[in-house]
Amino acid sequence: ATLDDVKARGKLECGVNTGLVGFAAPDANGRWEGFDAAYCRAVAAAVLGDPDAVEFVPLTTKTRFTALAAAEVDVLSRNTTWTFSRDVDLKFEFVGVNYYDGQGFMAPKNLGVSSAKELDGATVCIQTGTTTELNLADFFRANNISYEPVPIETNAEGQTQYLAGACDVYTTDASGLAATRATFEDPSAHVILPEIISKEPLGPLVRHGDPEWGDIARWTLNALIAAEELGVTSANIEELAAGSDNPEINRLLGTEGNLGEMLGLEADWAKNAIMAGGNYGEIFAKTIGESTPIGLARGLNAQWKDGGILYVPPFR
Amino acid sequence: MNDLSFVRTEMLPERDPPPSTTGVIGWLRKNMFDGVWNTLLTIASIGLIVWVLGHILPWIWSPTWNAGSLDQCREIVGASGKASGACWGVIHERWPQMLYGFYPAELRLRPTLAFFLLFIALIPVLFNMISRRMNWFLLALVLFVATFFTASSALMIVVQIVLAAAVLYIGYTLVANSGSDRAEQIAAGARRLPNPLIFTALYVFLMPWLLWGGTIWTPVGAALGFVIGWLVFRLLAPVLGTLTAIILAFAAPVLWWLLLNGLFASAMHAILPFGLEPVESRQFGGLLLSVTIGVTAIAVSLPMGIVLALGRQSDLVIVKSLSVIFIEFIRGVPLITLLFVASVLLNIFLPPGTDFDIILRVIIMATVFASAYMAEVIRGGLAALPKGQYEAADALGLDYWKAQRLIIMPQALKISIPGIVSTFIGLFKDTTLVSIIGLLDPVGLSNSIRADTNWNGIVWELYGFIALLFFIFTFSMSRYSMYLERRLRTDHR
Amino acid sequence: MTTLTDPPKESFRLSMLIYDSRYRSMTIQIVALIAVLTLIGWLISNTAQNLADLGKQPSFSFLGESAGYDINQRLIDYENQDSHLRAAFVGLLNTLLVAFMGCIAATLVGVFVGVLRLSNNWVVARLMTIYVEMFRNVPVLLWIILVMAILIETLPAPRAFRGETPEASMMLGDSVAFTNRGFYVPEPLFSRGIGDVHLFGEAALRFDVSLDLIAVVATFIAGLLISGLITRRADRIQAATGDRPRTWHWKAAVIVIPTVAVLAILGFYLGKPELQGFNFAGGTHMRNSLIALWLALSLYTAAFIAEIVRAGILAISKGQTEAAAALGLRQRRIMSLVVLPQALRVIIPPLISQYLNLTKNSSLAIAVGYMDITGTLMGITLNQTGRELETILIGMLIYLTISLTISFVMNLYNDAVKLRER
Amino acid sequence: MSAMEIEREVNRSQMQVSDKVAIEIKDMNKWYGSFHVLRDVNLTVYEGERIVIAGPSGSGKSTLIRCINRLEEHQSGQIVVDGTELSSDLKNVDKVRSEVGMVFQHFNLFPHLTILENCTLAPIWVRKIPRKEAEETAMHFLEKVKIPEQANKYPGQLSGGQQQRVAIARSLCMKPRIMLFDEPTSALDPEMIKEVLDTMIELAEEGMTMLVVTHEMGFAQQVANRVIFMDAGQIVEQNEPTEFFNNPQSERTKLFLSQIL
Amino acid sequence: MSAMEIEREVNRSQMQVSDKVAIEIKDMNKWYGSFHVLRDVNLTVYEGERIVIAGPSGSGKSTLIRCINRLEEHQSGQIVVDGTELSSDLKNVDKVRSEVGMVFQHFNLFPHLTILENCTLAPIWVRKIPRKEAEETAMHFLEKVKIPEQANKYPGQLSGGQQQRVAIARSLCMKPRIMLFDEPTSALDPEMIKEVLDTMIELAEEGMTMLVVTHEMGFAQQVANRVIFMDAGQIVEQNEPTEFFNNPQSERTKLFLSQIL
Ligand SMILES: Nc1ncnc2c1ncn2[C@@H]1O[C@H](COP(=O)(O)OP(=O)(O)OP(=O)(O)O)[C@@H](O)[C@H]1O
Ligand SMILES: Nc1ncnc2c1ncn2[C@@H]1O[C@H](COP(=O)(O)OP(=O)(O)OP(=O)(O)O)[C@@H](O)[C@H]1O
Ligand SMILES: [Mg+2]
Ligand SMILES: [Mg+2]
Repeated sequence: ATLDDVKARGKLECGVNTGLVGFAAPDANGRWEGFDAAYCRAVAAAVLGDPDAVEFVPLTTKTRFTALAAAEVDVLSRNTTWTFSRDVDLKFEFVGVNYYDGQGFMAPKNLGVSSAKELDGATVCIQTGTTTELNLADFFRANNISYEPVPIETNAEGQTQYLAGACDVYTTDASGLAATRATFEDPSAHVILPEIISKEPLGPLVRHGDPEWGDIARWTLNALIAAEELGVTSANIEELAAGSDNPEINRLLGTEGNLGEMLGLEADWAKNAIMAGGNYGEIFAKTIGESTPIGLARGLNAQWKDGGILYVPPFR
Repeated sequence: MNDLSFVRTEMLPERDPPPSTTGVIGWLRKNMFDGVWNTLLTIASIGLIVWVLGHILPWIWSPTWNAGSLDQCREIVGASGKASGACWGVIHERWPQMLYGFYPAELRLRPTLAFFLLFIALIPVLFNMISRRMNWFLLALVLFVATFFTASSALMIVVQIVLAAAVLYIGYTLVANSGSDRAEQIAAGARRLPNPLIFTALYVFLMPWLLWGGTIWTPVGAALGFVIGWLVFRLLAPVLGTLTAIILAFAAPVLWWLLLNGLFASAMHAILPFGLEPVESRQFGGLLLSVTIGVTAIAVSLPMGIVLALGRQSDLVIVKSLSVIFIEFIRGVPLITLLFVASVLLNIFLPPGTDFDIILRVIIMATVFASAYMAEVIRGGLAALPKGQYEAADALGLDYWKAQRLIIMPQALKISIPGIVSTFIGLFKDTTLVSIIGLLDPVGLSNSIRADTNWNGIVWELYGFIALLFFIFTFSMSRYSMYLERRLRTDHR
Repeated sequence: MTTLTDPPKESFRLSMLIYDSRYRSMTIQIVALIAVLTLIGWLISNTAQNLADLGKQPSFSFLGESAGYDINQRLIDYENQDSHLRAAFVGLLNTLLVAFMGCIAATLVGVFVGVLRLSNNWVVARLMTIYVEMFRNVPVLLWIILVMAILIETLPAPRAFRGETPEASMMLGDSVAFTNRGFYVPEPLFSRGIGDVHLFGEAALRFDVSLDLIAVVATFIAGLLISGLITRRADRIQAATGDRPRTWHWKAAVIVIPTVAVLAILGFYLGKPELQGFNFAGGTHMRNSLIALWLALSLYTAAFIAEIVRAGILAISKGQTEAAAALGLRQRRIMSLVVLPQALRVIIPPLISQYLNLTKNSSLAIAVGYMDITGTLMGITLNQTGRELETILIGMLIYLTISLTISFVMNLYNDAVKLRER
Repeated sequence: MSAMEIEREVNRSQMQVSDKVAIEIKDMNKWYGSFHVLRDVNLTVYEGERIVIAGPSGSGKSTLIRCINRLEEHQSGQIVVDGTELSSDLKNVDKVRSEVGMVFQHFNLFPHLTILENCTLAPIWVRKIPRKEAEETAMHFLEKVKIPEQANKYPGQLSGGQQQRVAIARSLCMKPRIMLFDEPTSALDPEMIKEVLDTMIELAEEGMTMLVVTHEMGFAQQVANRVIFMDAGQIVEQNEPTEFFNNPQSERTKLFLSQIL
Repeated sequence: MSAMEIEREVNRSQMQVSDKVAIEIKDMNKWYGSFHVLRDVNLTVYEGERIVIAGPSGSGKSTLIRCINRLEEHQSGQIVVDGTELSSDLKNVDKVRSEVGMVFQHFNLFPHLTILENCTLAPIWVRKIPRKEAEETAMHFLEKVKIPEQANKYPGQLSGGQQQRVAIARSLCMKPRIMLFDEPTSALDPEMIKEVLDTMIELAEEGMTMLVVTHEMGFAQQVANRVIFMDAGQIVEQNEPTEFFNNPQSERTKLFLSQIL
C-alpha cells in the first residue's frame, strides 16, 4: 500500500507544477514554495512527522497523469481540475477541493471590452493540455461568436504574449489571471472580465484502488480547512494541543479519541500537518493571499461561515 | 638563333611589392574595398553590426547585478535614466541553480570534481600527444585542489600531503626531463608511469559514484561484473570455443548486475561501510542535468553503437536487418517522441511495479537515440578502413573477434572520433528538449524561475544566459573536433 | 599425408553449429532472432499486463470521437466538433507545411551564407562565420523560443495600427501587415471562380481543392514545360549552328502571359487584410507561431547547410576552375557547367539529411504552440483522451514514414549521380 | 630523373620558327603577398618556337606560364600575347585564353563529363561551334592522341596517361595558337610518360608554339629550340638546347644540370 | 616492365625440393557471381618449391593464391594444404592460415601498431606465445629483413620497401611452412623493389615453400623452380624457368612473354 511505501521510503513524493506563480515554484535555494507545495508538506508532516520529507516532482500537463498512474508520485497536487472523466475514466481519486476556481478572461483596459460576449473575433491566449481549451471552445460555441486560440505551453509564455499584445485576452483560471496581473508593471491597466465560464474545482488527487491512502490525503486537506474553521493556527496550536475545551479540536489534534490510529497514523498527525505551514487560511494568506504580490481575495474559498463554500465534514 | 641566348650575371634582389598591394591599406583594399560592389557590401555589413551592437550593448550594460527582484531592477534602471536595461539580478541569484539544479549546495564539489576529472579521463583517449606524466600530474593537481574545498580533517590533511608530494614529484620530473632524456630512460629500463587509460576505465565507475553517491561497493560491484565477464571468457574459451564463451561472457555479468550486485554491495557495505551521501537523480537539474544526460548517453551508446555498426556491416541477413530496422527507426523519429516514450510509455513497457525515475528513463532513451547515430558514425569509420586490413588480419589467422578487437576497432574508432564528438554536441544541445517533458534543465528552470513572483516577467536575461552557456560548451567542442579532424588527416601513423 | 581420394562424407555433428561456417552464421542469426523476439515478446506482455492493470484496452476508436478543441493555424477546414483523426490530419498538414517552407528557406539562406562565407570580402565572410557559429552552437529549441520572443516583443500589436495616428502602418500599399500575432498577407481570390472540389466526401481526411488554383498552377506548369521546350530548341540550335539564341524573353512570355490570362479570366483579385475589430480580417494570416518556428528552423538549419555548401564548393579542386578558365570559359559558365554539377553531387546527400533533421525538429512546434502533429495528436488529443500508447505510436509511425520517404528519394538520387570510376 | 629513351628521330629543321612574335613579356614582376616570385622577367617567344622552361622547385616556372594566360595576375610590367595585352580588361583576357591552351600537371579533366564532352565543352560554349562539328574535331584530336575508342567513357575510367592525353586533346580542340604545358608528365607512371611525350613531340613537329615546364631533359634536348633556366623568380640563362646542356654558362645552371642529369 | 638486374648468384642446388606434398589443388573452380574466374585448376606444390605465377591482368592469379588461405572461397573441387582440406569447417581454416603466410601488394601493415607490435600480434594472440618470446622472435626476423632499428616506429614512418619487408617479417613470425606473395613489389618504387626481392631470395635459399605472383621475370628466372602461366582463369602452361622463358610452348605464353620482356 502507498502508506507503507511512503513510510519505508521516509519521503513523500508529491507531483507539482513545473512553475506556477504562487502555487508551486522553486526559490533560489531550490526549495519549492507555493499553495500546492504547502499541501504536500502538510501531507508529509501528517504521515512522516516531518514537513520537509517531501520529494517534489515537477510535472507538466502531459506527464502528470501518467506519473501518478505509474506510482511515480504518491499524490498529485498540481492545480488539477476535478472532472468526471478524470475521476472515473482515468481512474484517479480526487480527495477534495483546495481551491475553487473558474475560468475567466483578462483584457487590457484600453481594449474597451466589458464582457466576454464582446470578444467576437478576438485572439485568445490559452494554456494547452488543460480543461481550459475545451471550456473556451464550448463558451464561444454556445454564444455563437468566433475567436482565434493561441495555444501556449506555460503561464510565463502566455504572460509575455499577452503583454506584448500578441493576444487580445488571456484566459485561464481566475486565480492564475489575478496572479499574473499582480506581477505586471501596471496592474491597473488590465481588467478581469466578469464572466467566469467554468467551474474549476482544483484539488489534490491520488490513484484509484488505495482508499486508505486516499483517506489520508483527503483528511489532511480537511484538517487544514477545519483548523481554520476551528481557529487553530500555527501560533496557538501548541497551546491548544495541550488540551482545550472544544472536543472537536481535541479530536483533531489527537488529544482525544483515536482518529490518527484509524488512519494508520500517529495521534498528532493533524497537528503536524497544521504546523507544517499553518492552517488553510494561513497557507492561503502566505502564498496567494491579499498580502502577497498575487493578492487573491478569499472569495469562494472562504469558510462557509464567512460566505465562502469551504465546508468540511466534521472530525468525529 | 644565337640572339636567344642570354645569361644573367647578377641575380636580382627581392623587392617590395607596389605599396598599394601591401600593408594595412593593401589589405583593406583587397579584402574590403575591392570594387564598388564589395565596398557597398562592406559598408552595409559594418552598418548592420553597428546597428545591432548599438541596440544590444546599452541594454546589456545595466547596473542591476545586485537587484533582488524585477521591480528593484526597474527602479535601478529607471534611476539611471535609461529606457530599458537588462535585469542581471536574476542571474546573480540563480546561476548556481542554473548550473547544478537542486543538487545539495554543500555537495556541489562532487559534480564539479567529476566534470574536471572527465577531462582528465578523456585526455589519453583524445589527445595522445600529451605524455603519461602530464596526465598523472593533472590528475594529482585536480585532486589536490579539490581537497581544499572539503571540510578539513586529519585524514584530509594526510591526503593533501600525499597529493602535494605527488604533484611536486611528477611536476619536477616533467620540468627536469626533456623528451630525449626520457627516451634514454626508457631504453635504460626505467619504470614507466602506469598507462593513464587505467584512470579512464576507473572513471567510468567513479563518475556515477561521485554524482549519485551511495556506498562505494555498488560501483565496485559493477566493475566486478566486467572482471567476471572477462574471467568467464578466459576460462571457458578453451573449453567451449570462442563464440559460446563470448555469449556466456556477456550473459554472466548481466546476471551478476541484475541479481547479485545489490546483495554484494549491501553485504560489503555492512562489513566495510564507506560511501558518499546519496543524491537522488531528481535533484539533478540545470546544466548538470544536460551534461549528465549527454555524457552518460554518449558513453553508453558507444558500445551499443559498435555492436549495431558491426551488425549492419555483417553479411548475416537477419542480424543485418535487425540492426538496420533499429537504426533507421530511431533515426527516423524525432527525439521528442522518444522522450514522450520515456516520460509516459516506458513504465508501461516494463514489468509491472518497476519504477525507475524519470531521469534514468530519459537517459535510457537518449542512449538508444545516440546509439543509432553512433552506429552510423562508427560504420563510417569502418568503411574508411581499407579492405586490406581485414584481409591481413584474416591471413594472420586472427578470428573475427580478435581481428575486430585488435585491428579493426582501434583504427575505426580513432577515425570516428570527430564524428563521435559532433554526435555528442548534437545530443548535448538536444538535452534541452527534456524541458518539454517537465525536467528542469536550464530551459526548464527558466520557466520555473519565471514562476517566482520576484522574477515573473523576465525573458531575455535568462534565455541569453542559457544560450551563452550552451554556446561556450558546444563552440569549444566543435573547435576541438575540427582540430582533431585536421590532425587525423595529417596523422599518417 | 592426405591424398585426394574421396573425402569421407562428414555427417552432421553438433559442433558444426559453431565451427562450420555454413551453419555457424545460421546459429548466430537464430540466437539473435530468438533474443530479439524474446525481448519484444517480453515488452508486449509487460504492456498488456500494465494496460490491464490500468484498466485500459488498446483501441483506436478515440480517433473518431469529437476533438473539442480549436486549432488556429490550418490548411483545411476544421472546427472543434470534428474528430481527433481530423485534428491529427490538420496537424500533419501543418507539420508538412512548416517542413516544406523551412526546407526552402533554409536552402536559400544556407546557399547564400555558404557562398558569402567564401567571399573575399573580409567583413562579410566574418559576419557569415559569426552567423553560422551562433546558430550552430545554441540548441534549436532555444532558438525557437528566442525567435518567438523577438517576434512578440519587437513587432507591433494590431492595436498599434489603429487610431488617427497609428504607431505602425501596413506595408506594400497597405496590403501586408507585420504584427506580433503573425503576418497578414493578401489572399488570392477569384470573382468568377469555378469553385472547389471536395475530396473524400465527409471522411476525416476530406479536403477541398480549389479548381481556380489548379487552373492557375496548371497553366503555370504548362508555361514552364513550354519554356523547357524553348530551352531544348535553343540547345538544338546551338548544336546545329553554334550560336545560342537569346531565349529569356520568350520564356518569360510563355510563362507569364497564359498565367496572367487565366488569372484575368477567373477574375483574380487580392483580398487585402484590413483592420476589423480586434484583428486584421481578410487576407491570409500566418500565425506568429508558424513564423517563429519557420524562421528558427530555417535559420538554424541554414547554418548547417551553409557549411555543407561551403564544403561542397571547396571540394571542387581549384584545378577544375583553372582548367575551365584556361579553356576560355566565362565565370558564369564555369559555375554552371563545371563547378555546380560537381558540387551538387557532394552537397545533395548531406543536404537531404539536413532536410530530414529539419522535419524532425519541427516537432518542437509545441514550444511555441504551433499545432503540428506533435501538438495535436501527441499533445492535446493525448491529454484529452489519455491514450498515450496509441497516439505516440501513430505519431512515431507518421514521422518514420516521412523520414523514410525522404531518404528513399535521396538514395535514388545518389545512385543516379554517382561518378563513374574505374 | 628516370632517363627517357626517345626513339623517334625528330627532324628539327622541319619545325619552323617564324619571326612573328607570339608572346612578349616585358619587365614583368609578380608578388605573392610580399614575396617577390617573378622579378623583371623579359621574354619574347616567336611563333612556332618550342621552349622548355627548367629550374629548381619554387623558382617560379609555373607562376610564369600561369601569368601568360592570366590564371595569375602580374603586378607590374607587360605581357602581350598574340598582340593582345593582358590587363584587367576581361575581354582581352578572354581573347588570350581562347588562343592559348594549357595542360596541367594533374590533368584537371571534368569528372562529370565524358571524354567527348570534355573536349567539346569549350568549343561549343566559347567558340560557338555547332555540336556536330565540335564533336568531329574532338574525335579528330582524340584520334591524334590515340584514344578515340574511349570517347564515351568518363575520366575516372581512364589511366593517368590516357587522361593526360585527353587533356591535351581538349586543349587542342580550341585550336589554340600557343600551348602551355606545366609539368605534364610528372604525375604519371613511367610507362605512361612515354605515351604523353610522344603526343607532345607530334604536336611539336606540326609547328605548334609551345612553352613546356618539364624535368624531362630528354624531351628538351630532342624537341626544344630554346631552353630557359629560371631560379629565384628570374631567368638566369637561356640558350639553344645543345649549347645549354653542353656548355652552360652560369654557375647555377651548372649546379642544376649536375643534379638533374 | 622495367627490367630488374638481380646481381646475386643463387645456388639453385642449395634449394631443395622434397617430394612431400605441401599444397594440392584438384579440379578447383571458382565463380564471382556468375563470372567463372578459376576453371578446373589442378596444381600440386611440393615442399620447398618456389613457384612463380605469371599471366596477364585479370587472369585469376591473385584469386588463386587467395583461395589457398581461404581469403576467397572456392565453389567446387578440393584444396588440401599441408594435409588439411579447406572446407567450411572453421577449424581447418584456422589451422591452414596459421601455416600459410601471405604478403600483399599493399603491405597491409596495421598502422596503429608499432613494427614490433605488428610482428608480435599474431604469435601472441593466435599461437599464444608469451610476449617476451614473441618479441625475441620478431626481432630475429626483423634483423633478417634488415630493419631491426625500426622496431619501435610506426608503419607510416617507413618507406614502401621497408614496409614490405616488415610485412614479410610479420608473416615469418608465425613460422609458416608456406609463403604466398601477391605482387609484393608492384606498389614500390624501382629502388625499393630490389630490397624486397633480396629478402625474398634469401627466404628462397632457406628452402621456404613459396608461391609468388609477380611480373619480375628476373626474379622468376633466378629463383623459381617452376613458372606457372595463367590466362582466363586456367593454367595455360607450367615449366621449369629456363625452358619456360626460352622455349614457351603455347601461343599465349609467347605473346605474353613478347610483351613483358
Ligand atoms: N598562391 C600562392 N601564394 C603564395 N605563394 C605562392 C603561391 N603559389 C606559389 N607560391 C610560391 O611561389 C614560388 C614559385 O612557385 P611556382 O609554383 O611558380 O614554382 P615552380 O617553379 O613551378 O616549382 P615546382 O617545380 O615545384 O612546380 C614558390 O616559392 C611558391 O611557394
Ligand atoms: N571480388 C570480386 N568480385 C567480382 N569479380 C572479381 C573480384 N575480384 C576479382 N574479380 C575479377 O576476377 C578476375 C581475376 O581477378 P584477379 O585479381 O585474380 O586477377 P589477377 O590475375 O591477379 O590480375 P592482376 O594482375 O591485375 O592483379 C578479374 O577479371 C577481376 O575483375
Ligand atoms: Mg610548378
Ligand atoms: Mg592481382
